[in-house]
Amino acid sequence: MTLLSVQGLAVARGGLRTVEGVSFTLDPGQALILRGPNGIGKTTLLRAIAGLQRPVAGRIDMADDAVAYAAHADGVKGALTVAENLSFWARVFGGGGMDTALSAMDLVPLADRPAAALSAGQKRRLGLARLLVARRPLWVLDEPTVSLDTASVLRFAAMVRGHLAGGGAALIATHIDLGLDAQVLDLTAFRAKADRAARPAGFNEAFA
Amino acid sequence: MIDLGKYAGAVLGAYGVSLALLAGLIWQTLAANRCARRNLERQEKNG
Amino acid sequence: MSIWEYANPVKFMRTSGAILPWVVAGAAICTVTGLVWGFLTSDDYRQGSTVKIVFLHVPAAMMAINIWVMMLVASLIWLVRRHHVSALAAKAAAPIGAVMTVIGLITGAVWGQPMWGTWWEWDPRLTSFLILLLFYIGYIALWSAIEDPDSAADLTAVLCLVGSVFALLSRYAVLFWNQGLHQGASLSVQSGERMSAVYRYPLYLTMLGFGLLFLALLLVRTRTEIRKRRLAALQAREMRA
Amino acid sequence: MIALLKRDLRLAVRAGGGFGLGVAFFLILCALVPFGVGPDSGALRPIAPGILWLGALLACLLSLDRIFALDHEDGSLDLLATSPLPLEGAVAVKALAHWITTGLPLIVAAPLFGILLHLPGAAIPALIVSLLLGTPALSMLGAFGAAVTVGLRRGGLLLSLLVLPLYIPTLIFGTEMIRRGQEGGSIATPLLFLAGITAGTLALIPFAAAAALRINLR
Repeated sequence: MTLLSVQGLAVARGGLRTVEGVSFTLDPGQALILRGPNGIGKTTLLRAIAGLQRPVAGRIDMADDAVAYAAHADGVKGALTVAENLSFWARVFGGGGMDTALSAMDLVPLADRPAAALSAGQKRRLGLARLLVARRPLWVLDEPTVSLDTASVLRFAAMVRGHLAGGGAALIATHIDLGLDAQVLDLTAFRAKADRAARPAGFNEAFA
Repeated sequence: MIDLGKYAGAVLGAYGVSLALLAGLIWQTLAANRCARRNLERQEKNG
Repeated sequence: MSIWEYANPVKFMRTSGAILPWVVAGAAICTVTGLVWGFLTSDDYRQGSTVKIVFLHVPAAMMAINIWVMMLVASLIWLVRRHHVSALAAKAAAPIGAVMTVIGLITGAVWGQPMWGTWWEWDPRLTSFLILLLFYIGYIALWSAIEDPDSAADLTAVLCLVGSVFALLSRYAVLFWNQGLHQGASLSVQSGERMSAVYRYPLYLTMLGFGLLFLALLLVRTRTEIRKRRLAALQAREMRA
Repeated sequence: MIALLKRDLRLAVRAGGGFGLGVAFFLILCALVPFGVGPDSGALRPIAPGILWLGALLACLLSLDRIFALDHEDGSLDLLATSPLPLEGAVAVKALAHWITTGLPLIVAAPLFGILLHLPGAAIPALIVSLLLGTPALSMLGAFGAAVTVGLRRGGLLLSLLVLPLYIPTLIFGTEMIRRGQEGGSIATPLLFLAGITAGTLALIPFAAAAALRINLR
């Protein structure tokens, strides 16, 4: 059974294709690391898979409501406490396991702190703990380790490993080595062609 | 010259303002079109 | 050969370029002849020479509404069939509609001044046009505020849809509102049917002229928008190459 | 959905001024009007319905841009869009939260301000009912405007420009209802129109607003 199957995917940013012809599949227990230089379209690709953006071409096959998405912004409300933030998302996603999530990212001592008082790294940990309460099989993570210290990165890697062992899958865009047993997909090879020689005379291509 | 009677000011004013507005619209349309065409031609020649 | 082929920008540019001179000629002939003819007609025994304003007022008011309807149709075509030319045509039409609304309002006010004794009367029709102008302004402002052209087309189309419903609602609300204030204050004497033939034929001619004028302006403006989009696409590609 | 409503209300309370600000603005407006038109009750009474409704409308407008802007900035909106909640439902709930934090306090405060403006006691029920029926539509249309302008720089001004024309029918029927209550006439017709507009708005606008949000998120 495949959790996610991507075929011939092309995405665009600002009206221009960034990557095209991307194909891969993710089975339960698998992780895939996306790499590539800045601006290649990692974020755009992940947003397309999370369903926030429409791909220009290709198809994405997966079950409904399979994705838990985490990006640069953590969706943390400063006026709420750590526990309140987490329990809100737990209720929205219909999940539970607040305690496991808090302890997995070492947030228990901070649980009653208002999130506004957290450091950037602590906020990030809260944002990642949300993945556990979302109870979704497919994690789509965009640079999850930004502003995490070494200990937290190890913790996070352990969390991902646990998720994979439990039959989940993860698609991660990151530049650091998480020590996961994962395939790596370098997007550089899929960079969209900018063919200046093949300039068509018509206007229609202006709307590509 | 036709006699407009006591409403001459109102009638001429209405015509004047309306035709001025229309002329402005037409001028703006043509100017924008000329500008777009010139820019595109320059781009196609150089690029 | 279906009508949707004209939604292809290349085809649109070619076809519009070919018919544009004829439309311009038709618009010029009809508008000028109609307005001059109208200007030379004899005065109405009741309204005096102000009756001549009708040849501007009625066509402009008619086009103000028709252009909004055209924008609604174009927006729907864009939302359903994703033809970019349709979205750009809606964008191109809005300023023309706004100008037509302003002309309708000004001529209406000037006409009303001798009739009602004030420049502005909160007559249901005039008020509805004022509201229509607000919707035009909002629509144009939204187009110019959004950078991504496709998002702009989508959002303005949604706004046009919602706006149409509320413009219509406002129209009836205003009718109710003014009747509630002073009964039977309807001073509108716009309808062309009740007019004698002396005024009717030049009026028809100016109406046709304004319609053709709109078509000509719309074609030119849409062509401008298509060129701008192509230029932006070329520049973006050059930047990346 | 209930979780979202609770969170939004809690945020409004903790952020401070969520409940109070709209009412304070309303109070200032009602207090300034007599300085503009004079303290004479004969001058104030006929315009009281209009002032009260315009005040409610502007107070409502003040906090509109916060419906989605904050959630957009911190990424919550992306997460909500990928959550099992339908986005239409999320829009409706957020509009409801806006109504509870701004519309409801205004309704409670309005009779008091009505007295300030010499609104006769007979018109007070009409005032309350008209606001009760009309303000949900204001919040909902506001949520639509906020959804359309969410990612934009200088979205605030544009938001007012887009939303205020949509408020016209509600404003007309709302004030007409109070005016008829003042004169002792039958308020049934404007009441029905107002209820109809609000019902239609609540039923259909969430879809338009959710569509606008999806466009803005991509």
